[in-house]
Amino acid sequence: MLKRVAYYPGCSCEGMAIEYDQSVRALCYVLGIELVGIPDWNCCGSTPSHSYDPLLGAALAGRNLAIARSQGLDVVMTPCPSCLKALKTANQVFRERPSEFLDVLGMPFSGDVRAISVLQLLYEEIGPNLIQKAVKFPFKNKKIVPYYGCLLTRPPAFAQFDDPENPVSMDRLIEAAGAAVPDFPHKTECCGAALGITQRDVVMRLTGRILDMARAVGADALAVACPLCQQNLDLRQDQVNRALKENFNLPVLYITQIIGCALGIDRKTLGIEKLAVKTDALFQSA
Amino acid sequence: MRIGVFICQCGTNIAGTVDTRAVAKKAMEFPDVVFAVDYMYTCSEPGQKEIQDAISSHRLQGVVVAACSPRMHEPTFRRAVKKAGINPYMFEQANIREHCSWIGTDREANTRKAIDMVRMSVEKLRRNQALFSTQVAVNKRVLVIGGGVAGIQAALDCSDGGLEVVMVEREPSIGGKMAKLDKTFPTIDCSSCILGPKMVDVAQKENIRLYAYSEVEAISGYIGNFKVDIRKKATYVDWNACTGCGECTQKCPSKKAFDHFNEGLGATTAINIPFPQAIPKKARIDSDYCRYLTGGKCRVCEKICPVKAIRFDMKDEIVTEEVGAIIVASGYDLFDARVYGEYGGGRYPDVISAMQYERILSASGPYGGHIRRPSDGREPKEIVFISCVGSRDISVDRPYCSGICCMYIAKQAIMTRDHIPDSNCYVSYMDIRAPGKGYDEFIRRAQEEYGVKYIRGRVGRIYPRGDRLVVQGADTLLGVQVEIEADLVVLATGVECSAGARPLAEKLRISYDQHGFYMESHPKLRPVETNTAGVFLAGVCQGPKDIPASVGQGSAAASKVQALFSRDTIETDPQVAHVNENMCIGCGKCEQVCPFGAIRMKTLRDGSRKSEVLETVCQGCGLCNATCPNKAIQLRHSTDDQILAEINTLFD
Amino acid sequence: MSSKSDAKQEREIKIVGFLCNWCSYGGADTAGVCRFRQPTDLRIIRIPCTGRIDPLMIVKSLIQGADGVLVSGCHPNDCHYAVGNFYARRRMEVLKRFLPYMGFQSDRFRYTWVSASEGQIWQQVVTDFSETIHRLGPNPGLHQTVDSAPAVSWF
Amino acid sequence: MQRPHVLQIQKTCDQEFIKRVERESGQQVSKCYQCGNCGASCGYTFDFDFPVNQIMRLVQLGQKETVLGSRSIWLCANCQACTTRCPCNIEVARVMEALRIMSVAEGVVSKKNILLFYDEFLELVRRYGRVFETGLVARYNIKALKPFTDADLGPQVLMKGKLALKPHKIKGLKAIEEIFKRFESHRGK
Ligand SMILES: Cc1cc2nc3c(=O)[nH]c(=O)nc-3n(C[C@H](O)[C@H](O)[C@H](O)COP(=O)(O)OP(=O)(O)OC[C@H]3O[C@@H](n4cnc5c(N)ncnc54)[C@H](O)[C@@H]3O)c2cc1C
Ligand SMILES: Cc1cc2nc3c(=O)[nH]c(=O)nc-3n(C[C@H](O)[C@H](O)[C@H](O)COP(=O)(O)OP(=O)(O)OC[C@H]3O[C@@H](n4cnc5c(N)ncnc54)[C@H](O)[C@@H]3O)c2cc1C
Ligand code: SF4
Ligand code: SF4
Ligand code: SF4
Ligand code: SF4
Ligand code: SF4
Ligand code: SF4
Ligand code: SF4
Ligand code: SF4
Repeated sequence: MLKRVAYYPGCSCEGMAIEYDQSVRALCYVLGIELVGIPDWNCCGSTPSHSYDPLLGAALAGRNLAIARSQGLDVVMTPCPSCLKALKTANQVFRERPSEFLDVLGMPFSGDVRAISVLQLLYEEIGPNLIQKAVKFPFKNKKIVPYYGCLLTRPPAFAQFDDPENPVSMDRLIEAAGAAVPDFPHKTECCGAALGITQRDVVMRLTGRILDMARAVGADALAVACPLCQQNLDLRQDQVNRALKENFNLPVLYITQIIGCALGIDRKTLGIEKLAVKTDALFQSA
Repeated sequence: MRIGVFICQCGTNIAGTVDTRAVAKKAMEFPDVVFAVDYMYTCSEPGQKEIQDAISSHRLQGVVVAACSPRMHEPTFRRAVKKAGINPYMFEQANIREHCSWIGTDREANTRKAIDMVRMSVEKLRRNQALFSTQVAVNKRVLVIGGGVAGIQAALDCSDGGLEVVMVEREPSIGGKMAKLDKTFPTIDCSSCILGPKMVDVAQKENIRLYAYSEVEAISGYIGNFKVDIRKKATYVDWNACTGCGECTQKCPSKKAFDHFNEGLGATTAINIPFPQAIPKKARIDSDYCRYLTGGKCRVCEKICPVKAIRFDMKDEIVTEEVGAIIVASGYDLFDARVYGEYGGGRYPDVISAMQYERILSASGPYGGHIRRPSDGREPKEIVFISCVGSRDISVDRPYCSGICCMYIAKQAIMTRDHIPDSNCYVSYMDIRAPGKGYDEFIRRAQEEYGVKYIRGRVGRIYPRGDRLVVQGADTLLGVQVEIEADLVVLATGVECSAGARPLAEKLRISYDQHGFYMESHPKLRPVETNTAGVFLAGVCQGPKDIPASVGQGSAAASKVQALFSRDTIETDPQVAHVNENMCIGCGKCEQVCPFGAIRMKTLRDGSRKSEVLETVCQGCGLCNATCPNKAIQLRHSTDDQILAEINTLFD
Repeated sequence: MSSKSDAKQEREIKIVGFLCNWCSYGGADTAGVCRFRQPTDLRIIRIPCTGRIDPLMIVKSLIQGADGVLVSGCHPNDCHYAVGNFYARRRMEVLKRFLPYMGFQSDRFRYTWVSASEGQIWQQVVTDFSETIHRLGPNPGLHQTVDSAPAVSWF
Repeated sequence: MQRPHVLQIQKTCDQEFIKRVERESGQQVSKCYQCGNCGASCGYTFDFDFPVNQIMRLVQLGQKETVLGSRSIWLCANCQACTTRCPCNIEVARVMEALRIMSVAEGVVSKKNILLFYDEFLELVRRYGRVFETGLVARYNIKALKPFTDADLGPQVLMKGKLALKPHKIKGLKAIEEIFKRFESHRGK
């Protein structure tokens, strides 16, 4: 089991997803995993840098990996799937076009720092069994559906994690936290991702579909593992309601918040109150 | 030796990129060559005549033809020179087409290469010896492996021709896939009505010996004289006694056994007869489910059976049969759609395979021929068929077309509309492949007469909404996404090689392609032969095909066997190993390596040990030749001398 | 590759191929029938089985001046003679280790398995091997004479 | 994009374009047999002017202008559904990405606002080393002349302390600037 990893929060964890960052840190602390900050980390470039040659994004992300390496760490954990993709792409571009990559990066790079998501850390390194044993306040009689989003498991050859069509890692973790997990067909349907600002109508439609299905399968809440998904489903839920003339009222929590609550971590520490849709009903025992 | 060289132009196939005239001219300079010429189509009748005329006018003692692959026409030319009075093994063929003219367009380089190849053949020919075949008796019995429709047809044709047939079927009953089908395209014949009588014939013909629930364990020997070990798997019922009355199956308390015949829809009893028309109609105990065999308690069937046929202590048994030819008709399996996670990966009960649907349609099936969905027994109104599932899909390593599913989907859609007139049937397809007689008309009927809606585009995914399934696909003709809410989704799962096809091939020493389908000797001209003499192919084990083609191949294989057996003896291939006793030091290494046991060590009167080749057993692999430390054992027609001469001449 | 200018400048490259009749010879036929372009340096000798090959034939080819030797047979377990290619593999593995000792670059010798249906793979094998040999250039001949090489038992 | 009434293939098929797409995406577009699965799986098909399978088709036919000028390539969210399900193992999303890059290079971007958003994003990265959402949204809104996009969200996120009003400047800004510079000079080559 991993005890010590480099931690790359990513830009959104400093802003919109600050509660994700809080809950990741709190959870890892309780689970005994040391998160080593990457000193002076920079933005990984995310999707926008890929409107140009992927080299730019790869080099931006690569700098963080190189710093982690210089700290003597060989695993970087990040909560954000977009960042994860960027970090992995850096390694990939390094393998495919080493000289160009090193040219642009301009610092030593070994390509042997593995990037994993926080979900991967929880599922593969700690495991649902251990978590279940540690649970103090299970979500009894609650239905929580896992929403993975598009990037965590796709494309399978790149992601190397879980199943691309029917992932189960979050399902198992939610079950460990004591909640019921209904079969949720839209686990990996895209929510609109970064198009939220530029193409809001598209996001309304896609997010609406996901919320609609969650309601149909009787969800009390959704679990997510991505700041963008969270933003689209939670923060924009009101916009969706207005755009689609709906009245969704589904709390959307980070998986780290859900497990954190079940383990008895203080809700404030986990940043629960920062969520847009009220979560009170979820915490009332039925 | 007086050698004649014939360079084939093969129309422009060779002459297009090789200067055949120049090759012929150059050939005249090679040692012993007294005549050389190029010719338009050497294998044609006038071409062969040209060779024969040259043999007599130039008193040739050996012939080289530079043309296509010897795998194509060596037998043709050997026959031709034989007719003109030359020993057929005084012939060599240089492959200047497949290995030369067809692989590059550089005329000069090709011509140089062709000259080299002719030179090599001439040098080899100069060291050839006349070889003579011997005759061996043929055992006129034939083994048929697999009792699907292809194997049944082959067995009946052989039996009609008066041959003794041994049939080995892995399952408890013959019939294969066709026995499970409801109706068959391109007419809508009832499958069991046309197959049933043939199955009964197999059981009743006196010259067919059926080993059901048996498998081939080992095969040795060679064309005309194979020896086959057959494993009769334990059924726990004495089939000589069992009358198939079925009493035991009524009373057996273990009622959750997997129902193979119904593709897992519904269950059967631990002791069961697979289906009413089974041949042989005998009971078998499924040891995985029998309470006595797994838990030590029950023995109800033993008490019930009126003829006391139950034998709990039965063990597998090996029997040996001797045959002169083998027909392999081991059929196919169906792709396991669970790898398609986007179609539910086996998690949705109302997403079923076409073979399961075939059972649902069948009157002898799990629902008595009423169309119902497995989840809740409701009659489906909206049915979607998805084609090419596990076919034409590189991502699941099945790049080939299964050839039958377009047709059976149309059949099943027609049957559905027939059973439930107010239903809607949709077919998601990429292309429709219906090249047989009456086939395209059949597809048209599905669309025009039965109103089946064909949608051009692959389905992206299936997910449940309420008690229905949402099929999310594309209509690429319109360029839009489509969604259909379905009650039942039928996946046309593709054809793949039968489980166990590869090990069986290895026992038979025949080859298979990368997907496990058996290789025919020539894709056009020898479609039922294999490269192992005396072993023939029929049905889907050779590649996807439908019933008419399987039956056609079954008959073709049978007629090949009849032709083989029309003679009492067959000629052996004289290209076998031969020992020079003066050089043999009796080390026995050749005996150790020979894979066929064709070498025996003998002791001469002076007490020295020598090796001896059993010429009828030797297959001509040359392992012994390569092994012998003294080069005392030589493979005829491929001696060390000959191979070295081919090498040497390249670098003179 | 074997363009005219090439051929004029240096002596033509020649590669000797030993192909078993059942699989690789058929594979080469398939490649031809499908018109898969290949370099022309290869001269194929048809043998019944790779097990027929005495490693000394390969050495002999190299001594005589072959620039490369390619052996190809049926895939393991797919041998028409059941086990011939297993013997061949063992022998050729040993040979590969001894070639440098005899003064030959071991890259000049390669063995592969290609079945009769694998025309495309045959094309790749031939192209790749020919390229390797062209890179190595013409066989400079023996550095040491074979007499100084030890007697080798091939088992 | 307007659909051509008659596609004069010889006149409009740009072979060089096909080769470039293949080189830059690392995918062989002739492998696509137009099954439609990518279009069926893509969540954005309804908003595309050409479903992604038609984009593949247009590339196969070398229809450079139509493809590079399409909305589809910019509305693609890089969600990888197409790549995951393509039966021909084509990484379709990489083709889309290559097309986006080419459309920027050729200056024919159809959805200028999306590129603008991306450019603003990168500008922030360059200036501060990290991105802060307030700045990003504000800059984008001003330049896109859509001053009120997501203004409704402002108060609640502000109240919850989710919005940094000031950017966080990293120390290694010089290193970042150099990466950008080296990248630009590399691209210039
Ligand atoms: C859903 C569906 C519907 C179809 N509908 C039609 C139709 O309407 N019309 C039509 O023409 N075709 C149809 N087909 C195709 C048809 O099933 C095949 O063409 C036909 O069954 C092939 O017969 P076969 O004898 O070659 O193989 P099989 O039927 O597979 O028979 C092979 C037999 O060999 C046995 N066997 C396998 N391995 C061994 C072994 N090692 N030792 C001993 N025995 C062995 C098997 O148990 C089996 O009994 C359909 C196929 C499917 C899947
Ligand atoms: C353009 C074209 C390309 C093709 N390419 C391929 C290919 O690449 N691969 C492939 O597998 N197939 C190919 N085919 C198909 C192939 O030609 C046929 O499958 C094959 O030739 C059929 O052979 P046959 O003996 O049945 O008929 P035919 O070749 O037609 O032979 C019938 C013979 O019977 C004679 N005959 C007719 N009536 C009488 C009579 N009353 N009395 C006496 N003799 C009679 C005819 O003169 C003729 O010689 C191609 C066909 C075409 C048209
Ligand atoms: S002998 Fe072979 S090469 Fe010559 S015409 Fe006949 S098929 Fe063609
Ligand atoms: S085993 Fe006995 S009871 Fe069962 S079918 Fe046979 S004869 Fe009848
Ligand atoms: S002994 Fe086994 S097969 Fe016989 S009745 Fe009992 S469970 Fe059935
Ligand atoms: S027969 Fe039709 S459904 Fe079957 S694999 Fe071929 S094209 Fe697909
Ligand atoms: S050639 Fe030699 S090893 Fe091969 S079968 Fe004949 S005797 Fe046996
Ligand atoms: S290997 Fe050669 S020498 Fe030894 S027994 Fe066989 S033939 Fe005689
Ligand atoms: S990657 Fe782009 S084109 Fe592909 S499915 Fe996702 S949004 Fe559609
Ligand atoms: S899924 Fe693949 S093969 Fe099918 S249309 Fe899209 S790119 Fe082409």
